This record gives sequence, structure tokens and C-alpha cells, in this order.
Amino acid sequence: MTFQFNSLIDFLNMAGHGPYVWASYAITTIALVTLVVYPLMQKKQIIAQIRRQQRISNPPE
Amino acid sequence: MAALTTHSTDHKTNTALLTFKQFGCTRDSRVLFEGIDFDIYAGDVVQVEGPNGTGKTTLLRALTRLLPDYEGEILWRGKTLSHAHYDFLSQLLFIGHLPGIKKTLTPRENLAFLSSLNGTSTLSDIDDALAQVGLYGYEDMPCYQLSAGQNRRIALARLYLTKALVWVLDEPYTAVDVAGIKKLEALFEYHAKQGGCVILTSHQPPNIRDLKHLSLTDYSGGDSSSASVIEGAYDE
Amino acid sequence: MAALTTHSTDHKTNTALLTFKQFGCTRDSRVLFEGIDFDIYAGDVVQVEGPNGTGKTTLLRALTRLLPDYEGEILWRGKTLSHAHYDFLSQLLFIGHLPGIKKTLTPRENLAFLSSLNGTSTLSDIDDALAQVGLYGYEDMPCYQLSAGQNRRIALARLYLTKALVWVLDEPYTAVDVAGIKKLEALFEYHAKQGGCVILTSHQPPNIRDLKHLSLTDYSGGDSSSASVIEGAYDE
Amino acid sequence: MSNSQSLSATLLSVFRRDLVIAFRQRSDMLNPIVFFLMVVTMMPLGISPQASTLAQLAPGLLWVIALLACLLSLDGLFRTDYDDGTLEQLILSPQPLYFIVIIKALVHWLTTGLPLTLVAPLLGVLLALPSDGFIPLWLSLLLGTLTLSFVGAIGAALTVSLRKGGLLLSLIIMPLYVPVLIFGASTVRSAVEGIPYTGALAVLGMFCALALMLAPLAIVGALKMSVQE
Amino acid sequence: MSNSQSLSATLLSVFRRDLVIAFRQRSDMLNPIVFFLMVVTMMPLGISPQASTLAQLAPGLLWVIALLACLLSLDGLFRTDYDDGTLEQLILSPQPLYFIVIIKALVHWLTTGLPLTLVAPLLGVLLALPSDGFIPLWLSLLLGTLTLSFVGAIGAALTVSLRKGGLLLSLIIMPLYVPVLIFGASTVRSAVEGIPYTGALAVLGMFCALALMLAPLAIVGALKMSVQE
Amino acid sequence: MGWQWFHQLGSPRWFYEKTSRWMPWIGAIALILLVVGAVWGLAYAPVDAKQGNSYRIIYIHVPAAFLALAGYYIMAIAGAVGIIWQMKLSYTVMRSAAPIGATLTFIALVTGAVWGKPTWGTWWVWDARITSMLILFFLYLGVMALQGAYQNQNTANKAGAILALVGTINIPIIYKSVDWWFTLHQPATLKLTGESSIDPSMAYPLLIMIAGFYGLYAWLLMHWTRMDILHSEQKTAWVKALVSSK
Ligand code: HEM
Ligand SMILES: Nc1ncnc2c1ncn2[C@@H]1O[C@H](COP(=O)(O)OP(=O)(O)OP(=O)(O)O)[C@@H](O)[C@H]1O
Ligand SMILES: Nc1ncnc2c1ncn2[C@@H]1O[C@H](COP(=O)(O)OP(=O)(O)OP(=O)(O)O)[C@@H](O)[C@H]1O
Ligand SMILES: [Mg+2]
Ligand SMILES: [Mg+2]
Repeated sequence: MTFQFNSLIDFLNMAGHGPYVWASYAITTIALVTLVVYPLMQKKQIIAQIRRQQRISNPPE
Repeated sequence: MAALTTHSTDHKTNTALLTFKQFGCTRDSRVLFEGIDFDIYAGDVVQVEGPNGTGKTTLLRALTRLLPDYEGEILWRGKTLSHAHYDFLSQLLFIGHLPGIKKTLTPRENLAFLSSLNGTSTLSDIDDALAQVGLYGYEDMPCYQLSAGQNRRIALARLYLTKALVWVLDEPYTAVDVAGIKKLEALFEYHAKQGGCVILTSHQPPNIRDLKHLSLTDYSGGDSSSASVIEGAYDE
Repeated sequence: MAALTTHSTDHKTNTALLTFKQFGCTRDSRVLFEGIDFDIYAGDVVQVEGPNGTGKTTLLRALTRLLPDYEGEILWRGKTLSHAHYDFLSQLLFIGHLPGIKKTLTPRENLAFLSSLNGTSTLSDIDDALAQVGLYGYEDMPCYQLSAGQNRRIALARLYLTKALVWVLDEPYTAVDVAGIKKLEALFEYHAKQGGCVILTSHQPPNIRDLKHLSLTDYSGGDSSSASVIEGAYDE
Repeated sequence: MSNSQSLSATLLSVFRRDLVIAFRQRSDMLNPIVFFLMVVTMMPLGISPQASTLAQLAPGLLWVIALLACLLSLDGLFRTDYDDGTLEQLILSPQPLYFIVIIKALVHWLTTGLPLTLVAPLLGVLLALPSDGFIPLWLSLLLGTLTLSFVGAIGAALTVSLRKGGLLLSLIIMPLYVPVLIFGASTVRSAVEGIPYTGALAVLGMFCALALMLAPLAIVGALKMSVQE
Repeated sequence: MSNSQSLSATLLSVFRRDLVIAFRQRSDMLNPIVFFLMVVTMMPLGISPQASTLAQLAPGLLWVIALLACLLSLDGLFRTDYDDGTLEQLILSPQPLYFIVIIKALVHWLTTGLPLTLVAPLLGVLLALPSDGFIPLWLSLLLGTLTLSFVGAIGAALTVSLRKGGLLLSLIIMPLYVPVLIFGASTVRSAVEGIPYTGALAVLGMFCALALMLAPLAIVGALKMSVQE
Repeated sequence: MGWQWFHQLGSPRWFYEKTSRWMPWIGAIALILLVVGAVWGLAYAPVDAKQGNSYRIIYIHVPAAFLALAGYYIMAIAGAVGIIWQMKLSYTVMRSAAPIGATLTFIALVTGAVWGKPTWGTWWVWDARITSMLILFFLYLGVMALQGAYQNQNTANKAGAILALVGTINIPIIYKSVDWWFTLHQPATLKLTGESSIDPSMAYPLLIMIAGFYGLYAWLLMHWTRMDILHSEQKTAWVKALVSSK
């Protein structure tokens, strides 16, 4: 198993196909990261909401 | 509350037609009412009571199983409703907020269709029923030319045709005039005397002898904070 | 009949707000009512009466010119309605059988929109009005989650916000509970005392002092055969 | 007592009523046909008026448009019944909803798919469809539109309680229409090209049988669910 | 007093409300786009998957389908307002209905025509539209869909009081849409063929200006008539 | 009744607590596989003779396409379980599966399109597999739109489940139909490289990536389901306790 490219520039360029390959990987990464982050953001909201309700229902003495 | 569980009618048979056992409904995780124990016997006219938004419509829809999520049990002649569902449906007449009147059809066509859903009626029966609700002469007009009250009356005419035992009526008096209400009440009493039962909601106190009351305010979920706030708002 | 043309209220000004002159409506070449002469003064609460199908809704819609075909004349402060139309509209609040509530919006959004159609209101005004009709705590719930009566109450909350003089209400009590009706009636009386007027239909007799009645049976077209037949059917 | 009420009487009454409603608003019955006709006239305007071009497109276009016409008439199938409370009454009827639903889908077909099929040859002429294509067009539409009515009724039932169902219904149903479209269009194209088309027609028949049997189950479930909203 | 209520506040409130309703049912906003996308998908299935054939049809097809998508979303424009009584309230408002109606048509365009225009280039790719056609497609749709929304609103207003308006609406409106279709499609076609297309585009612009000014008058009349039913 | 109670109340909490122990492991394994597979595929796998470096897109394209399809069945099965046993958790899984599946379908489509440009010189061709994938995308969108359109959670669940089930019957039919249509009418000018046997040195990273995507899918499904559980159970005591303990 060998590194298939002569240099990093080569690796990025991929003999002209670089833009396509990297674009695919980038889009995929973005989509997958969205799938990970979206629930996290919602979770944050839900927790904040629950906290708020708890504060309303038992106010500090 | 004692009046609710002891029954003062005398023509009833021993087993209740309908029994609510620890019955309760929840909407959007807000308890509307809970722990209802109530028997309905042949010969009863029951008014479900409560201010706006206490769950009268919800109760009626749960009873007809249009809304299948509820807690506790409803028994039809001693059997769980979900097991005796077909038997119950064949004895049920439900008229809700929306009465199922098609505006392009005439009163006669509408009534013929609606009555065919649970029973057969001849044409002359249908015309008689329409006359009973004061629609004599309007049988062949398209319904969009009738007034609000006249449209309600078509649906109510089913009461003169049906052989169902259990009548479930959600605000039957809506848009009906004074004379019409009087006639309806006489009909309810007659139906009860014949061994049927009527369950209705209304914000006008019906003028019916031996009326039983099922007041939802007595059962409203105590732990729900929003519910108690609302009651406060009403009473101010 | 005499009581209708002599006015017993004392806080009225000299010219009537609204005057019906030989007013009549015909639908499908059937005369519903005709020859109505009636004055409505500031301070009046008028109940339009009549059994189902006599033309109460028709009258109200003609008055608001949603239905522009009628006979006779309606005067607004002495001027023909069609000439004073804009002036009249800016003093009018009409709540019909359908109250204009969008089910996907919340009560607050609905009321904000409806009230913006004839007047500006601040957010706190709107919340106050909702609280007045017992919807405190429900401001942010989508309306499809509210009961029939609660939805009606949103529309009625406009009465607390509007500055219109003339309130035209078609069966405002529909689906509203006893406490709600009582509150509405107090509001009508208050509005009348402030110099406004209320024209409403209802099949329940309102409990209002100095209520004026406009009974359509007195004016119903005599020559129409079907109309008389119906009355026969009612009275049996 | 109502127990003795026979199923067939109820079904007949549902059938009669739905037909009466359709005929009373006679213009509604003509609507799918008129829509069909109009889109067919638009195509030459938008694309090309040349007969040779059109003839090549005709099988596919006719089928796509027929499918759209069916799709667009679906929205009203249960909508009015839901809005005025008839649906509740149907569900509360002691008669099995399964058969009632079949009747309603059938009436939908009788008032949209069937008339569409009947006028399709005429539109074939407008689009310069070669004469070999007419009988296959007719047969494939006959079987196909029946399938479309039943499959579409599932979507209509699923969206009936939503306030703005129209286009959501299309979204749900169109993927399910794809197989019918493929075999329908290729029946006509094969015939035009002189290839035997009975195979494709048989597949259409199979789809139809499948839809007639299975779709009502889904429709019943969807309707019962819809009234709970 | 309500006399002092400024027109702009009412208009703003109508605008905000209609947008809120559209966004609240977010899926509804995507529907015209998805419909567009789906019909575009069906065309190759019905007609031919070959890029060369498709490229030839693309300008016309894209325009016909965009037009259909607009048409189908029209039904809800005044329908819900009519059904729940809001329309009566709008008519009884002391503010001139003319402007209110303009706002409503505008919101309709913002939620259907505009998104449709934005995704159209993508669909051009699907139908193998030559690259010269993209900008004219975009421009012609921008002007054209605005016209379609305003002209279509007339039909929506006329049919709002009928119970099954959908297809009748198409029937009324489609003839009015034909000129827009012709000039829209030919803008794109000219561009693809290398002919100057600004003339056709200018005509589209003229249609648009005309519709913006005159259509509201017709809509107001139609709405006032509809509530009398 | 007892069972119903168990299903309706017991399960979500049980699921939430169990998965909080599993998820780090699944996530770590998936991440390692994905990183190894991607690096191997991008940098160390040999260049394809015909397609050059553009073929490296296969390492995300194919796994995404696999899971897009499998995901639909997972969603439909979850929906069926929900309908039959009235199981809340199952509906929750179904709801979560839809956006994940749709995103994966979207990835497969976009990477395919990007791949097509250097290979076929066009972003899009109409081909059996591609068309089927597009229709699958519509099916996902339909389920999501339908669920989103209902405001009542219960109804939304049932509607989604019914549609997902109808879709499952249709997917094989759609695939077969589309395939038949294109083999009949499309001259075999375009062929995906699928048939040609793929060199092992290219296949290993692909297998690793597929395994990685399966792991990722499982992790994502749990992730979304847990969020959904928090949302729908936010009024229950255990969620409140969970939040205040944090
Ligand atoms: C928009 C364009 C494309 C879409 C939607 C698409 C879709 C798919 C799908 C759904 C699969 C998986 C099928 C299965 O395994 O069941 C697949 C596999 C594959 N695709 Fe694509 N594809 C596209 C373009 C391309 C292009 C341009 C190429 C290469 C020239 C390509 C090469 C492959 C290969 C090699 C496989 C693996 C086949 C196998 O393992 O059997 N795809 N594609
Ligand atoms: N669109 C119409 N076309 C023809 N006739 C109509 C139309 N609408 C109503 N009518 C007739 O006009 C009469 C009066 O109707 P209207 O709705 O005004 O009655 P109403 O007094 O409001 O009755 P209700 O108490 O039932 O609301 C009715 O007898 C009805 O038949
Ligand atoms: N679809 C729904 N989703 C969630 N909550 C609902 C829904 N429908 C009604 N509710 C709530 O349930 C409560 C009871 O509603 P219901 O319609 O049963 O009241 P009701 O007693 O019939 O009132 P009314 O006298 O106004 O008709 C209301 O407070 C309402 O907020
Ligand atoms: Mg109610
Ligand atoms: Mg009336």
C-alpha cells in the first residue's frame, strides 16, 4: 500500500479530478455534520425550555 | 355528586347500557378529566356539562371511539367497548358539531343517505321526518339555500327515523329556535321512555324531567396548572 | 308593535344611527320580510328575532352590504348607506356565523390580525382582551387545539378591542357557556351606555335591560305560500 | 332493527349519492377532461407544433397528462365528506368501511378515469398519435386509471384532514404512480413501434388487481386516523 | 378612532399573517417546487430518457410544468379565507380591498413563483437544457410567474365560493395563461437557438405590468361577488 | 392494559438510558472506520484505469446509496411495529429515520451527479438506478412532508407509518419497472462500472466505508431518536430529573 500521489498539491489536484472528488467529500461531510448537529441544537432548546418551566413552577425561596 | 351515582329513574333494567370506569382523557399531556365513574341506563337523558374547553366534545368523541386514546374503560352492556364495537355502533346515533349535510343535495337526499347508514327508511318516512322538523315544503331545495338552523334541522330529523338506542348529540340546540328546542326535548323524553338513552351537551339548561348531569368540572384534572388558571379566568 | 316604533331609551341623540325604511329582502323570488321601518339609536341593543329561516342572517348581511340586493333603504346617520359606505364600515364590527379564525394560527395572532382590520391595538391590549374572554394561558396554542367555544371566544374578544360604534353579531352566543354569555351581556350593556349600539340575533332570550326587539315574523311576506306553511309546521 | 339492514343497501346508497353529487355539479365531471384537453393543447404551444415531433411524444405525453388530471381530481375525493362531517358518520356506520371506501373510489373512477379514457383517442388525434396506438392507449388507460383512482385514494385519505392538501397529495402519490406510468406509456409506444404490447398490458392488469385488493385497507386506516386530528 | 388607522399598518398585518401561515406549514411552501421536480422526473419516464430528445423539449416542458405548478397552488389563495369567514372581514374592513388583494397575490408569488424560479435552473440540468438557456429561463420565469400569480388570483377569486373549485379554476385560468406560456417558452427557446430573446422578454415584462395594475380590480369585484352566494 | 403501559411509558426511557451507554462505542467504531476508509480510498487506493481519480467518489457514493435504501425499510418496519403494537418508541424511530434516510439519498444523488460530470461529461443522465434513487428521494420527502403537515403527533405517526408501508410494497415494483423501462428503451451506451470486477485493493476501502456508514447510520438513528424522546417526554418526571441533574 503506497501513497498514490507525488506531492500534496498533486493529491489535492488529483490529475484534474480534484475539484469533483473534494466537492463530493465536502458535501457529504457537511450533510453528515448537519445530521449530527441538528439534534444537538434541538436538545439544547428542549433542555432550556424544561429548565425555564422548572424555574417557573418552583421559584427560589 | 351523590345524585350522579344513585339513579332515580324507575324504568331502567338492571345492567347499565353504558358504564364509564375510571374514565379519563388527556390532550397534549394536559389532563382534561379523569376518574369518571358513571352509569347510563336505558331511560336516561344525560347532559354533559362544563364550561368551554372542559372536554365535553372530547368525551363524546371518545365514547363513540372516534378518538381511541383514553384511560380507564367504557363498557357497553357490561362488555368492553372495543370488543362490543360492532354491536355498539349498530345501536348508536351520533350527531356532532358537523352534521354531515352536503350543501349541493336537497334535504330529502341528505336525509335519505344519512339514514341509510344505520337503518332503512322509506321515502314517505323521510318526508314525514322532514315535516316533523319544520322543513315541509323545503324537501327539494338545495341545502345551500337554507338557513343555518334549517340545515341543523335536517340532521336532527334523523332522530325521527333511527332505531338506535343510544343518541349522542353534541350541542344539538345550536342554531335551532325556541319552538324547535321544545320539540326536541319532547322527543328526548319520549325516546328515554321507550327504553333508549340520550347523551347530550348543551350550554342551555334543557327542560327535561329526570335529567341526569355529568359535570366535567367535578372531574377536571387537578394537577394541571393551566386548567386551574383558566377556571380562575372564568369566575372573575 | 307600538313598542318598536316609540323608543324608550333616554340617552339617545336625536338622529338615529341606522334607519330602515320600507326595508325588505327577497331570496329566490320568495319574500322573506318587507316593509320594515325601524330606527336604531345610540344606546340601543336590538335583538333580531324569528324562527329558523325567517331571514335574520339575511337582514344582518344586507345591513353590512355583504348582500347588496334589498328593497327600501337603509340610512346611516341620515345618509343612504351606499353613499356613506366608507364612513359606516369604519364604525362597524361584524361577527357572523363564521368568525374568521385561522386554525393554524394562535389566538394571539388571530386576534392581532382581526383587530388590525379596523383599528390598531398593542400586544398587551390583545392579551388583555384574550384574558377577558377566558383564554388566559391559551394565547400561544394553535387554534385547532381549542374547543368550539374557545374558538368563538377569540372572535368575541374583538369586542374588547374595537372602537366601532355599531356591533352586528349573528348568534354570538353559539357554543359559549353560561358564564361567557353573562359576561357578553354585561359588555353589550356597557357598550350601549357608552353610546354605541348592538344588533344581534339569538334564539336564547338575552338578559339585557331595555332590549329592543325586531321580530321578523311581523314583517314576513304574507303572499308567499311556502312561508306560511312553515309557520304552520312550527306551531303544531 | 338496524342490524337487519343489509350491507348492499348502504353501499347502494353511498354509490347513488356520490354519483348524484358528481352529476349535480356537472361541470365538475367535465373538468378532468377539459384539463386533459387544455394541457394537450398547451404542449404544442410550448414545445413544437410539428406533427412528426408530436407523434413521437404523444404516447408519453398523453399518459403523463392523464395521470396529472387524475391526480388533481383526487383532492375532493374525501375532502368534502371530511369538511361537513359525513366521514365521521361513515366511520360510525355499523357497515364495514372497507366496502364503502371501495365504492367511493369506484365512483371517483367512473367520474374521472372513465371519461378521460373515453376522450383519450380524440386527444391522440390532436397529438398526431399513429393509428396503431389507439386501441392500446384506450386499454392501457382503462386499466391504468382504475389503478390510479385506488392508489390515489390512499393519498387523498392521508391528507384529508390537512387544510392545504392539494400539492402535498401530489408529492405523496406521484412516486406510487411511476410504475403505472411506465407500463402505460410503454404499452402505447410498443404498439406504435410494432412491438407486441400484451405483456405490458398484463402487468398493468396485475397492478390493477393489486391496488383493488390492498389499497382499501390503507385507505380505511388513513381515514380512521384522519378523524382523530 | 379606527379612521386614524393607517392603511399601511393593515397591509403589513395582512402580509405578515399570510407569510406566517405559509411558513408555519413549511412543507406547503416546498410543495410547488417538489411538484415541479416530480413532473420533470415523469417526463423522461413517459417520453424518452435520451438527453438529445429532452434538450429539445426542455424549454417548453419547463414552462408548461412551472405553469401547472402555479395553477395548482392557486386554489388555496382565497379558499381558506373564504371558508373560515376571513374574507367577509377583509371586505368589511374600511381599508380598500384593492391593496389587500395585491398583498395577498404578492405573498402567493413569494411562496410559489419565486421558489419555483429559484430551482428552475436545477431542473434545467435534469432536462439537459443547453447552458445558454439558463439565464433566459430564470428571467422569463421571474417575470412570468409574477404575472401568473396575479392573473391566477382572478380565477381563484371567481371560484372561491364553489365547493369543488380546483379544476374549474384551471379551466378559467388556462386560456389567460397561454400568452404568458408562449412568450415565456419562446424566450428560452430563442436563447437556446442563439436568436436574441430580449423582445419576448420585454413582452413578458409588459404582461407583468398590465397584470399588476388591472388584475386587482377584477379580483376585488370577484371577491365581493363571491361572498354574496 | 399492562402491556400497553409498558410499551407506552417504559420503552423510551429504557432506550434512552441504554443507548447512552452504547453510543460512545458505536460512534467511535464508526468514526475510525470512516476515517480509515476515507484516507485509504482517497490517498492509498490505486488509480482507476478508465476513470482516473474521479472514481474515488465511489467510497461515499455507494455506501450512501446502500443505506438510503436500507434506511427506507428500517423506517417502514418501525412504522409497522408502531401501528401493530401501538408502540411509541417505534414511531419515534420511524420519525428519526426519515430525515437521515433522505439526507443519505441526497448524498448519493449529489455525489453521483458530481461523479457524472468528469465521467460522462454531464451532471445528469436518466438511467434506471439513478431514476429509482430520485424516486426514493421523493418517497422520503413525502413521508417527511406528511409527518410535518400534521400537528397532532399521534396522527402524524400513523399517517407516516401508513405511507411508509405503502411505499415498501411499491419500492420493489418501482425498481423493477424503472429497470425494465430503461433496459427496453435505453441503448446500452452508459454503464456504471458496477459489472466490471473491482480490484481488491480498491474494494477493501469500499467495504470499510460501507461498514463505517452502517455504524454511522446506527449512531445517527439513536442520536435523533434520543432527541425526539427528550422532546416528546419533556413533561415526564425522569426527563425533568435528567435535566436538573445535569
Ligand atoms: C446522479 C447520478 C447518480 C446516481 C443518482 C447514482 C445512484 C447510484 C445508486 C443508487 C447506486 C447503488 C445501487 C445499488 O448498489 O443497489 C449506485 C452505485 C454505483 N454507482 Fe452511481 N449514481 C450516479 C452516478 C454515478 C456515476 C456517474 C458513476 C460512475 C461513472 C457511478 C458509479 C457507481 C458505481 C460504480 C456503483 C456501484 C455499483 C455496484 O456496486 O453494483 N454512479 N449509484
Ligand atoms: N343563498 C340562498 N339562496 C336562496 N335562498 C336562501 C339562500 N340563503 C338563505 N336562503 C333562504 O332565506 C331564508 C332566510 O335565511 P337566513 O339564513 O337569513 O335565516 P335565519 O333567520 O338566519 O335562520 P337561522 O335562525 O336558521 O339562522 C331561508 O328560508 C332560506 O331558505
Ligand atoms: N386536537 C386537539 N389537540 C390538543 N388539544 C385539544 C384538541 N382539541 C381540543 N383540545 C383541548 O381539549 C380541551 C377540550 O376540548 P373540547 O372540544 O372537548 O371542549 P368542549 O368541552 O367541547 O368545549 P366547548 O364547550 O367549547 O365545545 C380544550 O381545552 C382544548 O384546548
Ligand atoms: Mg364542544
Ligand atoms: Mg342565521
